Order: sequence, then C-alpha cells, then structure tokens
Amino acid sequence: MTGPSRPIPSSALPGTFSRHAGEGQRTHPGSLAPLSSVLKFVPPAPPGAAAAARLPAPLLELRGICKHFPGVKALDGVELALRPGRVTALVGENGAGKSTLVKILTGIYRPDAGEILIGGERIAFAGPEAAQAARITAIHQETVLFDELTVAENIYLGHAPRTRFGLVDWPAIRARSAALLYGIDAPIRPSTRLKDLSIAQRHLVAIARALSVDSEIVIMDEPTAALSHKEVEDLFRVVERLKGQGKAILFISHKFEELDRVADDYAVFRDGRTVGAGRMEDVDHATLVRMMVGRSVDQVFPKGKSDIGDEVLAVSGYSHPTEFDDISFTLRRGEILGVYGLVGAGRSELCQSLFGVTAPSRGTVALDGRALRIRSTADAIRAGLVYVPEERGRHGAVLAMPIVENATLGCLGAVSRRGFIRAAEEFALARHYAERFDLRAASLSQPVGTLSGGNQQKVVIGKWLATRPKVIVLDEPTKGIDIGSKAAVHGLVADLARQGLAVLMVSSELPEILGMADRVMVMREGRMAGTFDRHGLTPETLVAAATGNLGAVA
Amino acid sequence: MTLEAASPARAAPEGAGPRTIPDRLVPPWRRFAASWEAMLLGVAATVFLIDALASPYFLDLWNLSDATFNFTEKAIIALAMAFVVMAGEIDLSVGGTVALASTAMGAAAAAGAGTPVLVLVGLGVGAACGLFNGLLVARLGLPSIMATVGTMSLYRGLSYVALGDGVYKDYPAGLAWFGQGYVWQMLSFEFASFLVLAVAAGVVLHRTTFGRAVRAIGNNAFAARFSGLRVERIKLLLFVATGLAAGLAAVMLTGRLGSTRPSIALGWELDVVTVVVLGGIDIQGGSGTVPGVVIAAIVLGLVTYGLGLLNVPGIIMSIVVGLMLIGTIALPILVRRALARRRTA
Amino acid sequence: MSAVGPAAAPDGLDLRSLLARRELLLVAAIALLLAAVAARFPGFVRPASLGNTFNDTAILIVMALGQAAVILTRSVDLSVAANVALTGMAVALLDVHHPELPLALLLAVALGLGLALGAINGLLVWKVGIPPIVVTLGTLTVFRGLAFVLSGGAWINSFQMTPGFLAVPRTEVLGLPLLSWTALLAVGVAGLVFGRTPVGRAWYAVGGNPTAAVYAGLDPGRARFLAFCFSGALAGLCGYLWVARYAVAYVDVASGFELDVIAACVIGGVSIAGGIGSVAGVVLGALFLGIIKNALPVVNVSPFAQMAISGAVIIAAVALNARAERKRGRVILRPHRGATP
Amino acid sequence: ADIRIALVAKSLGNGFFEAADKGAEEAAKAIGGVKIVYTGPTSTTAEGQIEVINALISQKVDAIAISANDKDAVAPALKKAMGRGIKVISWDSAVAAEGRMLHLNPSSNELIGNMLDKLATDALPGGKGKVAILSATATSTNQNTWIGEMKKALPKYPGLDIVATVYGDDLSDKSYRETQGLLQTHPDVKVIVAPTSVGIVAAAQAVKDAGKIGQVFVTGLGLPSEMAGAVHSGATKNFAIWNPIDLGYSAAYLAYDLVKGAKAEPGAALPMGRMGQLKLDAGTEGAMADPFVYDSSNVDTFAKVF
Ligand SMILES: Nc1ncnc2c1ncn2[C@@H]1O[C@H](COP(=O)(O)OP(=O)(O)OP(=O)(O)O)[C@@H](O)[C@H]1O
Ligand SMILES: Nc1ncnc2c1ncn2[C@@H]1O[C@H](COP(=O)(O)OP(=O)(O)OP(=O)(O)O)[C@@H](O)[C@H]1O
Ligand SMILES: [Mg+2]
Ligand SMILES: [Mg+2]
Repeated sequence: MTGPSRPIPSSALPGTFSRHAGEGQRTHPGSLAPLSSVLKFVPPAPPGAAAAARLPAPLLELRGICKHFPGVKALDGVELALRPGRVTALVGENGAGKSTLVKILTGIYRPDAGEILIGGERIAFAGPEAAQAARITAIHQETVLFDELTVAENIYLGHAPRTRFGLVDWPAIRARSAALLYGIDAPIRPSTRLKDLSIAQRHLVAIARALSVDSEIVIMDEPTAALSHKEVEDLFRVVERLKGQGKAILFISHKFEELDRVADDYAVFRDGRTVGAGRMEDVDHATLVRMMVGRSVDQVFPKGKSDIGDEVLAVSGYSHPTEFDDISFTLRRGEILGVYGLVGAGRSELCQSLFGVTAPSRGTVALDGRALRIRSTADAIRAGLVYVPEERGRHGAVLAMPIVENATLGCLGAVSRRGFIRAAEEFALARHYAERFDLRAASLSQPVGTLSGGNQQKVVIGKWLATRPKVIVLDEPTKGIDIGSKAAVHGLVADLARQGLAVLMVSSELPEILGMADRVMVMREGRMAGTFDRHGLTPETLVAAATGNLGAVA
Repeated sequence: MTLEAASPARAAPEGAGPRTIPDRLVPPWRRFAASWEAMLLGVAATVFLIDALASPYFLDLWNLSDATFNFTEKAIIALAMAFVVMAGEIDLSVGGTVALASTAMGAAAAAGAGTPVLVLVGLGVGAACGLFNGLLVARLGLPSIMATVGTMSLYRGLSYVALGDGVYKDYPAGLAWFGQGYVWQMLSFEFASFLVLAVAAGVVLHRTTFGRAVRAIGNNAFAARFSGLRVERIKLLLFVATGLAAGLAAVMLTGRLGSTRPSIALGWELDVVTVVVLGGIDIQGGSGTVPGVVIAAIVLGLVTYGLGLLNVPGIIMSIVVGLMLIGTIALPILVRRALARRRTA
Repeated sequence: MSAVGPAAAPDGLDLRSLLARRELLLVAAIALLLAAVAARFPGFVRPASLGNTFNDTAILIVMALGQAAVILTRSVDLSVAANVALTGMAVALLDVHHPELPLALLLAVALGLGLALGAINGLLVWKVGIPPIVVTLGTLTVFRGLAFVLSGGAWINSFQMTPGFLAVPRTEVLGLPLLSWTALLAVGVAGLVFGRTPVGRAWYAVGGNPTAAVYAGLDPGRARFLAFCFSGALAGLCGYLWVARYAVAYVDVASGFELDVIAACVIGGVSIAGGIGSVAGVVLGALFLGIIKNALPVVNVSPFAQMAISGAVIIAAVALNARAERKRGRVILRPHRGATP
Repeated sequence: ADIRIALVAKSLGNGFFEAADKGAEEAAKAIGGVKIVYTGPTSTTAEGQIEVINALISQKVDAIAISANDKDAVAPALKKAMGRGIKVISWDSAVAAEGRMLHLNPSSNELIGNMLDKLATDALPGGKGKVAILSATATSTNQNTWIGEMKKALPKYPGLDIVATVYGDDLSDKSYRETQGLLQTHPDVKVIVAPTSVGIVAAAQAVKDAGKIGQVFVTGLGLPSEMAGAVHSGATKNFAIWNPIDLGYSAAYLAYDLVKGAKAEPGAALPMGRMGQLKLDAGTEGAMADPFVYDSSNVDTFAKVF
C-alpha cells in the first residue's frame, strides 16, 4: 500500500509566499474569510506522515498514470488513493491536470501509462460505460449536458429505467428525477428543457445526474464554481450523506474553506504530478499553496512602473440588450485596466462588443479622442483595437494552420503586395514575434494545435501585436496555461504596457488582477460594480463588489 | 516568390544565443512526396497506363483531346466549388444553375441576341444564381447544404417553367466555338480555359491573402472572424464565383450541344462534388489544394473515357467512381491507423 | 444576500408549446394548402382522394422517418434512393426466378438487404471515419450500379412478377391499402424507437451534443451506425413496396428521390445540425410535399412549375428552421433592483 | 477486319432497344463480316449519349446508328463523327437533319398518328368519348411528332375529344401518378393513349389499381411482353407497336449500306435485307413498315419474342 503522504519536492521553496496563494480562485460569496487567511504567511508544516494504519484500505488507487496531449504532458505519473467514507480534496493550479484525471477515471480518456486499481484489482476502462459499471460517477467541470432535452432526460440519459418491454420508462424517469432534484434542494421542474436553465441550475442538474447512478466512488470537479451560497450548503449536505453511506469521494475545488469543511484527505497536483498527499488535518493552507505553486511566486507579476500617458480609449454608456448595461471607462497609454467579475458577469460579451463581434444597443467608443463606429472586427483592427479571446482554441487560433499563418492572419495586408502573400516577409514577421516571445516550437510551419497552451497564447498575442494596435483587450489571458508560460505571458503584457500600449485585461484570478492592473473595474451581472485604484486595493474589496456582498468587507 | 527561408543556414544549433526557429523541418519536396496530390498523380499514371494497355485507341492525341470534353465543364465548376468546400460550405445547385443560365441564353438568342450578349447573359445569370445562394447562406445564415438543395430545384424548376417541353436551339453559329472550338491545334477552348482557370485558382488559393482567408474560414470560422476577416462577405463572394463558373460551364455546354432543354446538366452537382472530394479538399473545410482537384478531374476523365472506349456501360463507370471516392479516402485513413497501431504495439 | 440563485424554475410549459407550434404550423400550412386546392377542385378533399394522396405519400413517409434518424445524429444519407433501387431489383429478381418463395421471405430479404446496405454506410462512417456525405455520395452510385449489374440493365415487368408479390401493397384492409397501413405501422414503430428506446434517445443526444454524449457513456459512432441501419432497413422495405406498387423494377427506380426524402425531413423541422426533430414533424413534412405533388396536376398547375414550387418550399422551410433554432440571447441582465440590501 | 456498326440506344436496359439489338445481330449474321457494338447511356440524357458518341468516334467505328434522346443536342457530336468519316444514321427517334445521313422511321409518322386515333376509337364504346394522352418526356421528338400527327388526323375520327396531355417522363412512378391525376381531374375520360412503352404499362397499372377496368381503357404503343398482363386484366383492349427486332435489323442493314458506299440522297432506295427497301423522301427519311396491332388473340404469342 502506498503511503498517504509524499515528500514535497525540493523545488518547493518554503517560507516565501505572496498574494499568489489565491491562484485559481473562482470567487464566490463565501470565500472571503479564508481568502485573507491564505494571504498570510504560515510556516511550512511537516507533511502528515504516520497514521496510515488507522485509515481504511483505499477503494480506488492510481499508480503512475500518464496522459499526453499534443504539446502537453497533462498527467505525468500521478498517484492517488481514495478511501471509503472519506472525502479527498484534490487541489492544484489551473492546468495542473485535475480534470484530465477525472476524465481518465470516468473512461473518457485512456491513460498512456499507469494502472487503476479498484478494491486492489487492476482495471482498465474501455469507455465511459465501463467506468460506470465499476461504480464511478462524476460531476464534470464543464456541464456537459443536452440543451434540447428535458432536465429529467438529462439526468437519466444512458441509464434510463426501462419498462418490462425494454422501453424507456418516462413516468419513472420523471418521478425519480424529481425526487433527486428535491434531494439536493434544486427548484427545477424535470420537464423543463435544459436550454432554459441558468448556469447554476445546469450545475445542479449535473449533480443530480451524477447522483442518479448508484456508485461507490463519486467525483466532483469544481462543483461549486457556479453555485450560490445556499446551493453550496445544500451540496455539502449531500456530500455528508454520501460519506455516511461509505462512498469514496474526490472533491476538486480551488476554495480552501470549502475543502476545510468537507475534506478528510488531500492530494496536490502540480504540472501533472502528485506533489503531496495526506490527511487534511495535518496540513495548513500555506503548505498546500506552496505545494501547488512549487516555488516563490513573487516574480510572476513583473509589472514595473510604466509611464501612464494620455487617454486612448473612452467608453461611455455602452449597453447591450441582454448582456451588459451602461458601461463607462477610460483607458490611457501604458495603463493596464483589470476587469474583474464572476464567471458569467458579461465581461467577455463586453470585450467582444468593443471588438465589433456583436453590436451594442447604446453607447459610444472614442479612440484618441475620435468617436469610433465599429461594425466589424475588421473595423476594430483598423482603428487599432484588438482582442485576445478567452476561448483560445475556438476563437483565438486556427489550430490546424501553421504558426506562420496564424501569426499573420490579422495583418495579411502587411505581408502581401496587391493581395499576393510574400512568403519571406511572412516568415520574417512570424519569426520576429516568435523570438521576442521565446516561443517553444520545432518550426514555424508546425500547426498551432500541436503547441502547449502557453505557446498557443503567445502566437495569438503575437498575431495581434503584428497589427500594431493601440489598445489590446486580453480576455483571461492565462486561462489553461501552465505556470511557466503564465509568467511569460505576464511579462509580455507588462512589457507591452511599458511600451505604451493600453491594455484592458479581463481576469477571474484575483492575484493576476491585483498583481498586474493599474486600476480595476468590477462587473456584476452585466453592470459596473465599481472601479478601484491599484493603490491599497484588497482582494476583499474586489470580491465584495463582484458578488454584491458589500457587507462582508466590514 | 522565393522560398529562400528554407535555407539550412537558418537552422542554428539549439541553446546558442536567442533561439531561432526554423521555417520548416520537412523540405517542400518531401512534403509533396507524402501528399494527397502525389498519390493522385500515381493513380492518374496508373489509370493512364491501364487505359493505354486496354484499348488500342487510347494513345491518340485527337482522342485524348476529345476525351477532355467529357469532364472539362464540370471540372471548371469544381475549381470554384473547391473554394466553397474549402470554406466549409457546399453548393449543390450548380446543375440547376447551368440549366437556368442556359435557358436564359436560349431566351436571349430567341430574342435575337448575338454571341457576345449570350455569353454575358450566361455568365450573368450564373452569377445571379450564385449571389442568391450566397445571400441565403451568408446573410440569412442558412446551412448551405439545405439551402442549395432548395435552390437546385428552384433554378431547374424555373427553367422548366420558362421552357416547358420546348427547346431553344437557334443559337448563333459563333456560340458553338465556346463548346466545340479549338484555340490551338488540338487544344480546345474548353480545355484551355480550364487550364488557365486552374492556374488562376491555384495562385489565388495558395498565394494570395484571399486564399489564406478562405482556408482560415474553413478551418475555424470563429477564429477567422475574430482575426478581422470578413467571413460573410468572403463566403458570399465564393458562392458568386461558383455561380459564375456554372454560368461559364453553361455557355460552353450550350455551345457544345447547340440546344437547351431544362434537363440539361442533370445530376452534375454530385459529379462536381466527387471531383472536389477526390481532389483532397476536406468536405468539412480547411484543407486541400487546387492541383489535387485538377488531377482528380483528370483521373475521373481518364477513367470514364477509358471505360467508354471499352464500351463499358456508364453505370459501371459510376460504380468505379463511387468505389474510387470511398476507397481513396478510406485507404489513407486505414493505412495511417495500421501504422499507428504497429508503432504502439 | 443578493446572490441568491434564481429561485423559480422557468416555466417549462411554453417550450412544449413552442415545439408543438412547429407541428401546428405545418398542420395549418397543410390545411391551407388543402383549402386552396379544394377551392379549385373540390374533389381533391374527398376522403377517397385524400386516402389516395396519403397512399401515394406512404413511401416518402417511411423513408423520411429513416432519414430523420440519420439527420438527428448530424449525418445525412444520400444513398436511400439507390438502396430502394437495389433492394427493389433484388427482390423482384428473386420473385421472378423463384416464384415459389413465400412473400414473407422476400419481405425479410428486402428488410435485411436494406439494413445491410445501411450498415455498410454506417460502418464506413463509424469505423473508418469518413464524413457521411462523402460515404453516401459514393455508395449512392455504387448501389445503383449494383442494381444494374444484378439485372444486366433489364426491366422487370409486372407480367413477370407473381400476382401475390404485386398484390400486397394494394390489398385493402379496413378500407385502406396495405401500403398505407405500412406507413402507419412505420410511424408507430418510429414513434416507439425515437421516443421510447435507448437507441432513439441516443440519436437525439448524439446529435444534440456529441461530447456530452460521450460523457454520458454513449458511443456517437455506434448511434450513427444504428441510425444508418434503421434508415437502410426502411429503405429496403420501400424497395419492395415501390417495385410492387408500380409493378416494375429497373435501375433508375426512385432516381433523385433522396432529395425529396431529405426535403420532407427539413420541412418537418428536423435540424440539419442534429438533435432536433419529431416523428410528427417528419410525417407532416412528408405529407406536405406529397400533397403538393398530388395537388399540382389536379389544379392544373403546369407540371413544369412543380419543381420550382418544391424548391421554393424547401428554401422557406430551411429559413424557418434556421429562425427557430437561432440561439436566443442568454439573459445576464436582470431587472435593476435598485440598492442592494 | 470486320465492319463495326454501333447501335446506340436511348438508354440501356430498355426492352425495346434490347430487342432492336437482337435484330441488329441478326442482320450482322446475315450480312457477314459485321460486328455490332450495342451501347448507350444509362439514363435517357443527351449528355450521356454524347459521351458515348465521343467514345465511339475514338474507337473509329465504321457506322453509328442512333435513337436520339434529344435531336438537337447530339447533332454536333454526330457531325464531328461524320467529319471523321463515320457513317451516321438515326432510327426510331430522329436526329436533326444536319447530324445524320438518313433517318429510319419505324413507320411513317402519319400512319402512327392515324393508328393511335384508330386504337382510341376502337376502345371507345360507340367510338365517341373523351381521350387523354400520356406522353414520355416533354422533349422526346418522336412522341411530340406522333401526338401532332394524332391531332392532325382527328377530322377523320369525329368521335374523339382529346382533353389533356400529361408527361410521365418515361418513369413508371411519374407516369403512374400522372395517370392517377388524370383519372381524378377528368373522371369522364374513357381512353388514355400512351404512345410510350413505359407510360402505357404504368397507365394500365394505375387504371387497374383505381378499379376502373372496363370504364377506362389504356391504349397506345407498347411491347407485347410488357403488355400481356394488361391485356389479360382488361385494362387494355388493344395496342400497337412495330417490331423492334425488324427495326434494329433494318438500322444495321442501312448502316452497312452506307459503309459500303451507298449514297443517302432524297429519292434513293436502300436495301434492308428481308425488310425490303427504304425509300428516302426529300428530308432523307424513310418509313420501315406499318405498325402492328396486338390484342388478346395474339399478344401471348408475341410476348415470347419481344
Ligand atoms: N483535450 C486536450 N487536448 C490538449 N490538451 C489538453 C486537453 N485537455 C487538457 N489539456 C491540457 O492538459 C493540461 C491539464 O488540463 P486540466 O483540464 O486537466 O487541468 P485542471 O487541473 O483541471 O485545470 P483547472 O483548474 O483550470 O480546471 C492543460 O495544460 C490543458 O491545456
Ligand atoms: N445564463 C447563461 N446561460 C448559458 N450560458 C451562460 C449563461 N451565462 C453565462 N454563460 C456562459 O458562461 C461563459 C461566461 O460568460 P461571459 O463570457 O458572458 O461572462 P464573463 O464575465 O466573461 O465570464 P468569464 O469569467 O468566463 O469570462 C460563457 O461561455 C457563456 O456562454
Ligand atoms: Mg479542471
Ligand atoms: Mg469570459
């Protein structure tokens, strides 16, 4: 039996610590108090060693699990043990490989190496059904459900109760799903179509779906990210109940105070490796954070003093029929304006509207004092406003096309004469940015899809710099990027600001916002919830504004 | 355009100084050797050889020249269709467009128009049909496969409405040249036009910003729009171009037949799509080359002509073509999979 | 606190009716069409005449149901008409050369051969991973070609087939020909398959969201394969029906019919993007087309206008579908609540 | 080497043309040293025929005898064939005069038109009543000619009242549906004349299925083998056709004549073996023989032949 705890690698530097502790924080109303506690220095505690004997034997064990994607080693020898009647917290930075592990455990991906043991026996999953047969169920991070189908069917699809004749038993499905939803206190009618639910309600449906299969092992991948305080409480009650039934639970969350409440054991992932595991009571937040980050993170935010110049962009009264309303702000040369808010606050929509993807209903935009009318992305680019989108693979890069062609896609005019592309100029331009950003690629003709997330992001940012913009809008620029590239992207953004570019940076990560931004605008439910200066800004202020929970600050 | 960038001088050793990234790892000729086009060329050569062995009449320049008439008009449409498919759309209305354009030419001829006017009418009606398709797809956002199934019936239907059981056949003698004339020796106007258009299409797709934009749209229309490309306008243009190509084909076909009936060019859409797909254009958009399409057109021409020389019924030819379509696409997939399996085993 | 989740679930009722509205719309369109025809030729809406029209549309209905399954899974089957030609020819030849074979066996052959042809499509899509449109574009010519190979191009005429073989579709039971009954039966079976079997629900799921389907333990490839089999089997059945009904088998049977079949699905509201569609819609879509086809000659609309009219109807239906499917904007903005407590 | 004569059908798989091929082979055997290349497109399109013609030109056959799908569209290709020294004749369905050297009509168009009127009159009780025509494609040359001749001959048959013409496109299902439509829109039609071998079968079937045997009769041009059933069921009293075997025989013979140097000039008389001679009129056309009428007394005998 593998021991429940592992030594922290020497690369983890104990003692030094900064605000970065909140890394990966998906903010929500309840996270205020622990957040500040995380931000205090706590000396490293020795990893919980003994006590293994008292624990029940693991129900599920993972040994040396590896999973590679083109350009990314998502998992690299992961070890994990889940025990019956206990909740194991899995923590790790964005991109550490947590969700990948979940997908392996649910049979969606097959591991490249390593073994899965259930009740001590080796098992391999041919597909999701096999995992279900092995009595594993999961709430996935993204709600992967069916818009056109009803809530009831979403819950029971794939394992619907049948009548004697083998037909789908609709009355039973409706009755049981109603009971399940009632059990988690979710006020949703089973006959509603999923497309008419809010994100939070969808999450509740996903939870109900996971609970609809009778299983021994329950995995929850950030189940609380989109839930309100009350819904989170309801979920915890469910978790306690499952625990009482002797199930083994894997609980993934970035919110330590939640983990404190439900978890018995912990495991920490960093860059696809297990860097620590043990009993929750033997560890404190700072140690967890240090294991997650694995180094001092002071230099992650290289934002130096940049000279903030004249006003470049002025947005006023900007509105959209359904997404946002009455947004006004200004942006100056060399300034980084952070935009903070909860997931779904409408920030991406605002950015996309500024960039000409969607039309606003009201409001004005002025660039360099001149009023702009942006009807298309081409207009925006011509005016000098560019946008690095949140969904890199969908909106940012053309994954199947080579690096060169991605790099010049926004400025084809600059590398062509009378519409004919000059191959030499194209390569020269691409190489210029590749070298400036220290791009890790085998060649410039390599498809962007084969690069790691961070390098993909460098290509996308390079694409926009090649158009020589005045304003760059970055939407979650470090989402899904490994820690090394993250620092590189931060350095890059700081550089750009120093060189006089005006930067609007949307981020859900408090440390990133706090570390990078000169000023922060907070959005809540499509409206401005305040603008704050860097000076003296605390995470509490931002979270309070983003959640509307102003009382909590006091 | 020089490709000097591929010179070995650039491949600096790793680690020393600022990292340099080579332009490409695989030299262009090696890439070509492993490409779809190379495979098609091989197929073309094989078919040519088989034809030459099977029929004593095959290796005759006049015969080969005659053979081009069987596929040139469709191949011209395929050149334009390649762009549409490349951009992730499809146009199934080309046969109907040819019929309507030819009918319009017939009506114009009946009204006393001369050859130049007739050519303009054919091209114009073709372009108008393409424009309508383009508006449906790019402006109204309809799925092109369904929208053009509709316009396919609509265009041919209009030509039935106009012509009924009648026929237009009193075309000026000059028009025949477009379908039967020779530019130089055995080089027909049709085939010469095809060659010129093929070169033009190749240059546009592979050397211009427009071609790059089309490829980007086919790969990822969202990312293309987010990169400032005018996706709708480009798609509209591609449909117009396809309509125009169908119009040109209508001019040639009308010249070749010397008459118009509403059933003209029936079922061409499938032949054209077959050429495009066989040519290696990904039906889901984003990849493929013009040379591939050109070679595929010639391969299909050689196959059908060779079988024709042996008096094999046309439907047997279509079995061969159907099997070739599935086979040429399935084979590389299966081979790749088998290789991958052996590597992991 | 203010961040309370939306307490009340949105009313599910209006969605149901929204869906129903699409079918209602078709019913209304059909009623209007019938009224217009009746105004010029009252005889058309006599029960006997309507029965005739339904009987004429029966094959279209059956095949559209099969096609709907395929389209639900984000695929398309262009080879159904060729399937009809090949299976029709095969059973006709069997009947001619072995008149002693019982009809039940011939029916089984038709269903089985059709299913096998569908399975070929399905396997190429599932196991080889060729896009459905390419696969069926290829098999469409191959199947029809095989019909030619089987028959040597010859026609099989009514006098060569056994009377029993020919009689089935036109035998009247309770005042309706068996052909119509077959269509009704197919509607019933499709209703069960689409609505009450795991396979049918998998078609909706796989077409609606393939990724989520994988997460739910469904195999999209397998679901697609089964949809092709379903479509193939129904097309095979129609192969027999067609040949027996029109009392002739030849290579060009049902040529171009695949487009009518797809059009019926689209008019019936099956989304070409997958995951949306209903049996009722498909039946109504097929009926709408069938009525147009039957009514035009009756009201003396030139037969030459028929093609243009059906083209226009298809475009209108596609446009209507696109409108219905267009994503409604999500609502982030809530009514302003003034000051937060 | 043998003299190669290509017999080009409107489409392959049509019983009529298969029978004609039999006749052509018979002629080849009778003449000796002649090889028949029987070919055609798979569906009745002009474009398909043009491809076939091009292939034949490439093979340098000695003669082409064609039944055209579209008399104008195939003419340019055939002109090219003649330019390359190939003798071209058309038979059954004509090619525009500039595209062939002579045309062999199965019978004179006048005779056929007259015959169709007569068949309709015979089928009508009392020789009086309403008649509808089911044609093939609206573009078929011979159909249109015959229907035209039918109408011209009407004065001789005062009882006939032609009320409608519909097109079944030589497709069984379409012909069937068009017939159904006719029965509905014109309930008083007593006779349906289908001068097409595909249409007449489908029309007889539709009449039978509508339960109108005895009230509505189908007549026209059809093959005995395909029509035997209809005659027995009573849907058809009588119909006519010329012998397609004779037609193929004659076409092959005429093509051979031309290869051997005969001139196809107005007024010329060309030998056709056992079928006698073909006299060419001013338009270099000639008629083979009278159509032959089939009814219940003789249909079974001929059904075994073609
Ligand atoms: N399908 C895929 N293809 C390529 N790379 C992938 C794929 N899925 C995940 N990755 C990469 O694998 C790494 C691990 O991703 P994973 O989603 O498991 O992280 P995570 O720990 O769940 O992060 P988060 O906290 O953001 O949810 C990331 O670098 C990610 O970009
Ligand atoms: N009510 C809703 N229904 C469905 N999807 C929603 C809803 N609200 C938000 N989303 C989804 O959540 C994501 C985030 O929404 P949006 O981009 O508008 O807000 P944001 O503030 O930019 O959030 P993020 O922090 O993720 O960038 C989007 O992908 C959107 O599709
Ligand atoms: Mg995750
Ligand atoms: Mg966002």
